[in-house]
Amino acid sequence: MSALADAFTVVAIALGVVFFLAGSVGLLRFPDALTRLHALTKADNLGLGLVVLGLAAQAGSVLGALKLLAVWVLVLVAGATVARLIARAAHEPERGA
Amino acid sequence: MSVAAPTPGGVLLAFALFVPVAGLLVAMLAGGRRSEQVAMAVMPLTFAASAAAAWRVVAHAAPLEYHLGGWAPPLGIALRADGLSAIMMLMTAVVMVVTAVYARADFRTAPGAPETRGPFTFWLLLIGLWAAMNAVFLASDLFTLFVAMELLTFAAVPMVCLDGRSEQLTAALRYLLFALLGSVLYLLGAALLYGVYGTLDIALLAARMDGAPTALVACSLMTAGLAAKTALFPLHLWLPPAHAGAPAAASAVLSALVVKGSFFITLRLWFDVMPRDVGLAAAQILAALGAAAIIVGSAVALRQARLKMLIAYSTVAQIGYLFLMFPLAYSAEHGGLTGGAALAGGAMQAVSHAFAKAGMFMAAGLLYAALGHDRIADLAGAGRALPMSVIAFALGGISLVGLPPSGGFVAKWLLLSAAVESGQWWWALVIAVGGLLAGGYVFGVVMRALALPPAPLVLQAAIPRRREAAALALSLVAALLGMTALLPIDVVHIGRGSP
Amino acid sequence: MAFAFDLALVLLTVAVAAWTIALRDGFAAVVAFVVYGALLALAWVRLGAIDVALTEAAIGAGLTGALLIGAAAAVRRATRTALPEQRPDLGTRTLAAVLCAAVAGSIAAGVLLLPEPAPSLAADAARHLDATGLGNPVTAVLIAYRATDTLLEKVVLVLAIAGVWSFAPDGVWGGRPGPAPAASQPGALLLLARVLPPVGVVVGAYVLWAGADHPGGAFQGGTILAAMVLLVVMAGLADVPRIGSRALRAMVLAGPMVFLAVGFAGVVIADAFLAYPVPYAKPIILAIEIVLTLSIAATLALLLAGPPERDAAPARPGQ
Amino acid sequence: MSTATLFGLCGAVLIGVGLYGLIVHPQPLRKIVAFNVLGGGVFLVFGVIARRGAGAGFGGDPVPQALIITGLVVAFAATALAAALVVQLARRTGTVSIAEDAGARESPP
Repeated sequence: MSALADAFTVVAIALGVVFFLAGSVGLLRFPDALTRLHALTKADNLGLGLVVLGLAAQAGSVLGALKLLAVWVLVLVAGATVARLIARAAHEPERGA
Repeated sequence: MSVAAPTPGGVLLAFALFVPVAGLLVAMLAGGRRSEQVAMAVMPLTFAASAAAAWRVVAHAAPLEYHLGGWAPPLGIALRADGLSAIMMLMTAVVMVVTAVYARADFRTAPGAPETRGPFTFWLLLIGLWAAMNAVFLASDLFTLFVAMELLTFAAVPMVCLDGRSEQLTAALRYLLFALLGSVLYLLGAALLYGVYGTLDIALLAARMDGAPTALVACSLMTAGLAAKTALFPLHLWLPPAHAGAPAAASAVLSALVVKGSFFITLRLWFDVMPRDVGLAAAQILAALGAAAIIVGSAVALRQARLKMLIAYSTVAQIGYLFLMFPLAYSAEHGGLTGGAALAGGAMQAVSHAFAKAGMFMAAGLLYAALGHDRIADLAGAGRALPMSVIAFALGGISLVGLPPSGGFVAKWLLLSAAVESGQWWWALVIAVGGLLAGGYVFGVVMRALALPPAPLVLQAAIPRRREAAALALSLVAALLGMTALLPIDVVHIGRGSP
Repeated sequence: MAFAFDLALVLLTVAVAAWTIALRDGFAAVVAFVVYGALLALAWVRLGAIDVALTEAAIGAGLTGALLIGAAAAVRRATRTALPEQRPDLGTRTLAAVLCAAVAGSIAAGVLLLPEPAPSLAADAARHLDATGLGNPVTAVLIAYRATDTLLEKVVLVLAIAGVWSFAPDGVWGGRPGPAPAASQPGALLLLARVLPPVGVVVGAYVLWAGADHPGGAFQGGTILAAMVLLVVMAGLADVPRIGSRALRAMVLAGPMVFLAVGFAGVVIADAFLAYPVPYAKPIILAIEIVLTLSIAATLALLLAGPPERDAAPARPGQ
Repeated sequence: MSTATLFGLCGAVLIGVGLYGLIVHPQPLRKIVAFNVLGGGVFLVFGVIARRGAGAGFGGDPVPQALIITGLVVAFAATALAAALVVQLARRTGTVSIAEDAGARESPP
């Protein structure tokens, strides 16, 4: 059981890290703000989700796993909003603030 | 040495520190005219607490000790008042109260008038400054001293730009950056000392100090940080625009008191924390910087066209004297710094400069208000128009020059005799040259003010007699402070083990 | 393995710090600083100082970053002309670099020469924990053993607010900080500002409550609450109160006032200023912390909001 | 080398880097950022000292840890004060210089 959970954790986190890596490469290589956001949000949301999933298997309690899940949800909500704001700012560069 | 037990009457120290804190909070809540009223109510109380604590120290000839929260160091924090703290607390109390009397005309809120920026901020900061000064003089913990210095900085910096002009904002910003650099270096040193000795309490540190290399690094960092805050040459460039640009009442407390705060902590560090580990060479470096400050500050003061800038540069020079005491207090047989004439001279210099400089800045502010300018070249006739203010300036100047019976005279005489006794005659030379230069700039201004004006002076504003009296009172104290040398008690060395 | 991670973290932190200093663009430098703060928070976790890690993430990186980004944007808007960068010449820079290297070198030597075994007050702090009723020694230091520092630091915050306000131009005294809220905000922000605050308040309260026995406490909880306030203001759901408002001032001052009142009461009912009577220590400490948290939240939010800029009240102050 | 020592050396380097930025950057906002980098290094050194003092079942000496928390809050307040000054200065003068000649030559009452 624990060996299975460990294997699941390793696979999920490794996958998550791959997504983070791809997102970071996109951030560095894509030409403008909108495409960079595209790379970053997609990759990071999924990447963090996989990391959280992997860690949830190690949490040891349902409450612990739920806390991890809450972290992911909060990051998703905040990330989506921030991405929206950055996109808007990038779209109207002369608005000042 | 172990932790000293709390002494009876120690709670007075907590009152001296926290009564002004309470005043600050209530004044901010009250707002408007009531902020000023709260300040007026709290200042006599703080004066009483400070004076009572100082009296206890002097009368019993023993330090006061108080453990906050009942927790003894090293886990808890102690307040401690020795003779030096008592002197400094009294000095602050007197300057504060007189400043309040002087400042009421400038920062008055009429009954029923809405709250305005200047008065509200000024009274808040003034009480905050007092709390910070007392915290500096009483805290016996290096981190509490850090917080106290931050209090001091946060109260002092906005005072610089109370008038809200952009060049004042610039001066305030530069002051803030120097002060922050100073605090962070100080904090780093305190952290390293904790890492070596496991305590921040000054008495415990003194007992455990063994000259470990890390401790030496720590003390150097702290000294450098404190020097930046005290505006020791060559870190003095922030001071003249900040002190000269502030409103006169603010200039008075900034020049008289605030720089003494970080200097006092330097004294604590060198005389109390590391008394046996100071090399003479390190003390000589401090004195060399002090000497440079005296010469450069005085020379630049001589060339100033504006009265307030002249007074501010003279502060740079007078701070220099304070740092001369370190090598003069060195005793070879004791292998470190001891008290004696040098420490007494330094303390006298700090106190007499506080009174003299506050009086001079106040006088300069009144001259400015009456004449509409402070150009030294155009001061002719001021002696007739505002005799009390010009006398206040001159009496303060007498102390800066070091003529008897002023406090400055006794301070310089003690430092001179310590220099001669320890065979360090070159510092005596610096003291003498500094006195001559000070004479040059002080009497230059006084002569100018006493000259006959080319045309009759038209005053821009009437100056209330009470404000002139405030300036004169402080300068008079400075000019007569030397008489205290005749008193039979040696307050400076109360609470100090060795002579 | 763990050491390799630490080494990588250290190298990355140093690189980002150097980058923060080296960047030409001020705005980018601020962003780099936020990354630096986040890396430092990780370093605190590695050092086992979870309380500090929380504070660093919330205040060191989060609030300071937000503050600096806002300042950089405001400065960029306000400066009419791009100043010629008058960097000091090569000689000065070299001299500065040598000086800084010497300082860093002596500190490094100081760290390497720290005594073994290290002195510590951990045992002392543990021995007296019972008298405070707390389980988290860091909270015990902050609110009991060294409560004076914490009280004075609250006064520092109050003075900082007075100072920040005092930089305002004369005409707007008593008014509201920051620019007027924009008429329309994107829907996502509005949604977030409605959904997140209830969650944030719960988390903030939890962090405060947990602080008695576990990592957390008034600072960290207060910072979370401050962030929620700022989110609501950003979304335009509520405006910042006037600085002349007595309710606002009462909120800022309540924490330090209660703390100070307990301090004076200690002189009478316990045996010293800021001493707590032992049987009631924990309830008193919790009460102080709850009020402090609210005041810290208000204080931090106001420090971030800056001096008043608009809407000076014509009415009398303190209304 | 222990973890604590490694982070201690890191703190020393960060202090050097921050100090350099504080000295050479002409713009006040950059000086403020540099001050915060420097502060981060100082707190890290303090944190290493806390870590070395681990004992009595705690992962670190709680006294320095608490002092760091206080210090972080004070540093934030200082940054807020400095940033507000810079912004006001920029609004009133249109520049962000605190060079020597920009200092006050005038002497008000």
